[in-house]
Amino acid sequence: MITQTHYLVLSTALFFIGVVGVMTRRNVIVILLSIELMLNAVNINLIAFSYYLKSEIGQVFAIFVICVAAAEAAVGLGIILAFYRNKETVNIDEMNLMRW
Amino acid sequence: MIDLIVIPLLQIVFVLTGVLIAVMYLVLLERKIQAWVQVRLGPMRVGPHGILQPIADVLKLFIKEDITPVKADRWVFTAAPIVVLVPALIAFAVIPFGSSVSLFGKKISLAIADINVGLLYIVAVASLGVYGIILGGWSSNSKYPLLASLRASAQLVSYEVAVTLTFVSVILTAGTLSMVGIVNAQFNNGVWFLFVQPLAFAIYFIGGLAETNRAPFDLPEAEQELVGGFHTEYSGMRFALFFLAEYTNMIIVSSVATTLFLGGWLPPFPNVRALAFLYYVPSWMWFTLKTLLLLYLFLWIRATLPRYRYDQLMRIGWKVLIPLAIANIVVTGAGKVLLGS
Amino acid sequence: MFNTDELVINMGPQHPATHGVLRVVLKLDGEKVVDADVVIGYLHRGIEKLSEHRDWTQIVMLTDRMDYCASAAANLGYCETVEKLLSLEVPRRARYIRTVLAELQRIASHLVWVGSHAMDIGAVTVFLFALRERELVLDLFEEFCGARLTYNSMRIGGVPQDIPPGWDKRVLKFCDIMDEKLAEYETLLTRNRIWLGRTRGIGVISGPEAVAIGLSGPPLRASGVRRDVRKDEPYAAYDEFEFDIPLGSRGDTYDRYLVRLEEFRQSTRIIRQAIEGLPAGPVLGKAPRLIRPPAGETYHANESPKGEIGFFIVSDGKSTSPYRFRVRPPSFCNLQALPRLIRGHLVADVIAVIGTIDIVLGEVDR
Amino acid sequence: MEGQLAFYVLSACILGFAVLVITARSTVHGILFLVLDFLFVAGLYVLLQAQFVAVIQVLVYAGGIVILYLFVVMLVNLKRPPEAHKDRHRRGRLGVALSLVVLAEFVMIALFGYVGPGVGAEGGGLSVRNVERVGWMLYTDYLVPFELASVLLLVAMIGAIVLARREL
Repeated sequence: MITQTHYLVLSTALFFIGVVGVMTRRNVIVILLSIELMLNAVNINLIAFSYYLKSEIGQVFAIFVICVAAAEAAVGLGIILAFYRNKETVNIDEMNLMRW
Repeated sequence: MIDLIVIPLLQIVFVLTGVLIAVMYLVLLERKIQAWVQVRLGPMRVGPHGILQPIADVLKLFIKEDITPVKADRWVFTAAPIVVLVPALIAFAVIPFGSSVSLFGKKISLAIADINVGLLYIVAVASLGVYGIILGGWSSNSKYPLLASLRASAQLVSYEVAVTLTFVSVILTAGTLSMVGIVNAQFNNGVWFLFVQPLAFAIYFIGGLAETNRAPFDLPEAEQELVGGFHTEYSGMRFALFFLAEYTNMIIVSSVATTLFLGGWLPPFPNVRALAFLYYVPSWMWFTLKTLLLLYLFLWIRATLPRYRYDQLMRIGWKVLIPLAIANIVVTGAGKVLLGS
Repeated sequence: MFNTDELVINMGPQHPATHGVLRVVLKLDGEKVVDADVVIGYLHRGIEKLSEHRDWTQIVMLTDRMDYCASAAANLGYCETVEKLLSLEVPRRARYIRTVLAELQRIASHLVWVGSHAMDIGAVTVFLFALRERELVLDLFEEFCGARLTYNSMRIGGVPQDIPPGWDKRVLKFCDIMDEKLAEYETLLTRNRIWLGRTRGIGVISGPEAVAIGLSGPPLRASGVRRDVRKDEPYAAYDEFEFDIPLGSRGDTYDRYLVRLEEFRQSTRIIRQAIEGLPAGPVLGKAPRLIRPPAGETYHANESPKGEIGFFIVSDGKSTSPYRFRVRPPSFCNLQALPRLIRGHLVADVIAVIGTIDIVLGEVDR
Repeated sequence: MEGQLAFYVLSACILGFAVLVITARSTVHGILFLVLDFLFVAGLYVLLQAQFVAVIQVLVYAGGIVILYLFVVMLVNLKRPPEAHKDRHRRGRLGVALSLVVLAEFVMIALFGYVGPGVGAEGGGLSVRNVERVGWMLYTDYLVPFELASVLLLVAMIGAIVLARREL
């Protein structure tokens, strides 16, 4: 029997992996990927709640989360490109200037 | 047990072999039709009028040396052709080839799966095919394939928008996302959606040409410009998989167009009593016939037209097709509201 | 490629659309061509030097190997240059036959051009249609001189033999076929939106600039400069025929296409006049058995399908081979416009531009 | 039974590929693992009777957003690997420690948090007409958030174009 708890544990684990990725990697692109993982963890939660609460509201919110993820990816990658063009690196340790 | 596993399995095997054979012969058909347009004979040597040519081709590709460039990313290089082909094949799962047939006293539906998000499923699966192209170009670690794969992916992603938007207007007209449901809606409507949504059909077909990298949008593999495109570094069976995927995609685009706009397995004028005798032709025959017609259109266009340039292609996609598709949705919606149906 | 440094792409010498072993090093900014370097010499056989060690008559065969799509034009140019050195009178019938051969050659060469140019832009069918008609020209040549590509079709002083019986009829018939088939190309290309989109405004060059850069032939005329050796300095029998020189106005790829297409019509017009007015008489002038022109030098140009092909020959009056032999090959001179024509265009246009200047690498590299 | 098996298989794949995403040496490989991960998440959604979101997950996430990542990685052909740093483990240890703090926080919430009523162990029973239901909600109850989301996307699009433009 799969209960809500199973899904919560799964999403927590996925979220944790995302956090580890953000904390340990220096490549900004990988950090963005980890953020996507975290957003997916949230989505799993929402969909699972929608399933167990027998209501589609959770799915609606999952769609909003996907929207946010799209926006985040677009802007984040735009920043990476702009940064890369100036410094030729995507290492987050070197992103230490507010402006140039 | 039989209904749950054996029959779907048989259906899958049947459809897959059918599709692969169809693809093989589509290649022959293309060569023949091109040849006839160009006042040549085409393949004539293998079998009478070259009908065994596909088998010879496959055999040749199988025994050719499989080369992986030294600087290639080995894993991605191997995965790319598979990633291209698999989405193309699994898209067939929701396409209804006919209404149903009776076999050994069992009624078997000619669609492997009739799921309630059928059309979206096709869009979603088709969007995954881009990966193989990007990865194939990138992993070859060579300039021409990289350029070509960037072009190809940009092209696919942009035309996907237009194509998906035409689906919206069809969905609005049909009121369902299920492929079977859409065909049934055309039956109830009395006319094919081609006549209800001519603009959507035109946009879909042009977009389909672009999405399958066919002329006049065959830039990603324009051999005069890029020496063969993203699969330049591929040889042997891996190259064959790319090739297979392209033709499978052509069949997908044609079958989806048949289902959405040409009434799927329905005969022409499905509701006219006087033409009821058309139902004596099996439903899958009608489907095949219509699909072949569209495929012929593909080949005909290839033999006739020159190639667009990259910027022109993008301009057509973004400045012509997408606005038209959006306008079509608005008009369809308005019509739906005004007619009160 | 996204960042500021430019992508350098090596196009050729093994590339399906460079018409041979042309190598173009392209500097790209994204898809835009910033600069182009043309690297030639992959097909260099030393024809000019080789000629200085051959008999005057043997050189005709070498001229075949320069522009192998238009051998007869080079044959004609060379033979007339030597005749000029010798001050040799060529019989009128021979001059007529030479004109017919030169114009047939122009049609054959333009057919190769229209086919490969269209194929580069993606219209494969035109290529096969064009080759189908070229086959007829090759048949005519084969009948006349026995060869289909490297004709060796002229002799110093005339042509080696008279036309075979019935050949003139067949040439006329071919002209009819050609005029008819030309309409097919026109329906496939001339008003085709994609063709227009790919050729209009691509590789534009103004008249004065074209002159400055040394263009000749159809590319020059497409820029609106009225220069055709056939009219300006008539050779063979061109002064006896009526024909027009098609001119372009914008100097882009589309104009060059139109100019060449019109040249097809003018060529059949000239051929018809020549065949109908073919005079009787000998076909070989009184050339000495051992040709040893008096000391001196001369330059003689004629209008090959690609442009102005000129021969500069120095004779020392003693030996049986030229002292100095130098060719002004139209492909070579036209090719130097390539970087100028493609700068600022996209990669795909490079193909169109290479096609439009109509080069044959055998002639560029010699 | 089948549902249980499917859940465990899918979860294992999701977590496994997630680990591969953050450990992959090559960014492109990481992105590919992410795509696979998303496909399995989509499978999980199907299991939870959310077909529409599952398809959107594949279409938008796998077919759109991740392509964007791939594009950028291909454009950013790195001259030196970004991870090259003197002390390779310095940040790694600190990072794992910080992440463990976050995990601990979650566990605390789970242990001491308020568990609301009404979440039954028995799930399912969602409408078969999933797409219609979700669409209906989006266009009625959640119309304003929906429109805001579209504005957000528009802003993001303009922002991305402005950022990625070569000369401002």
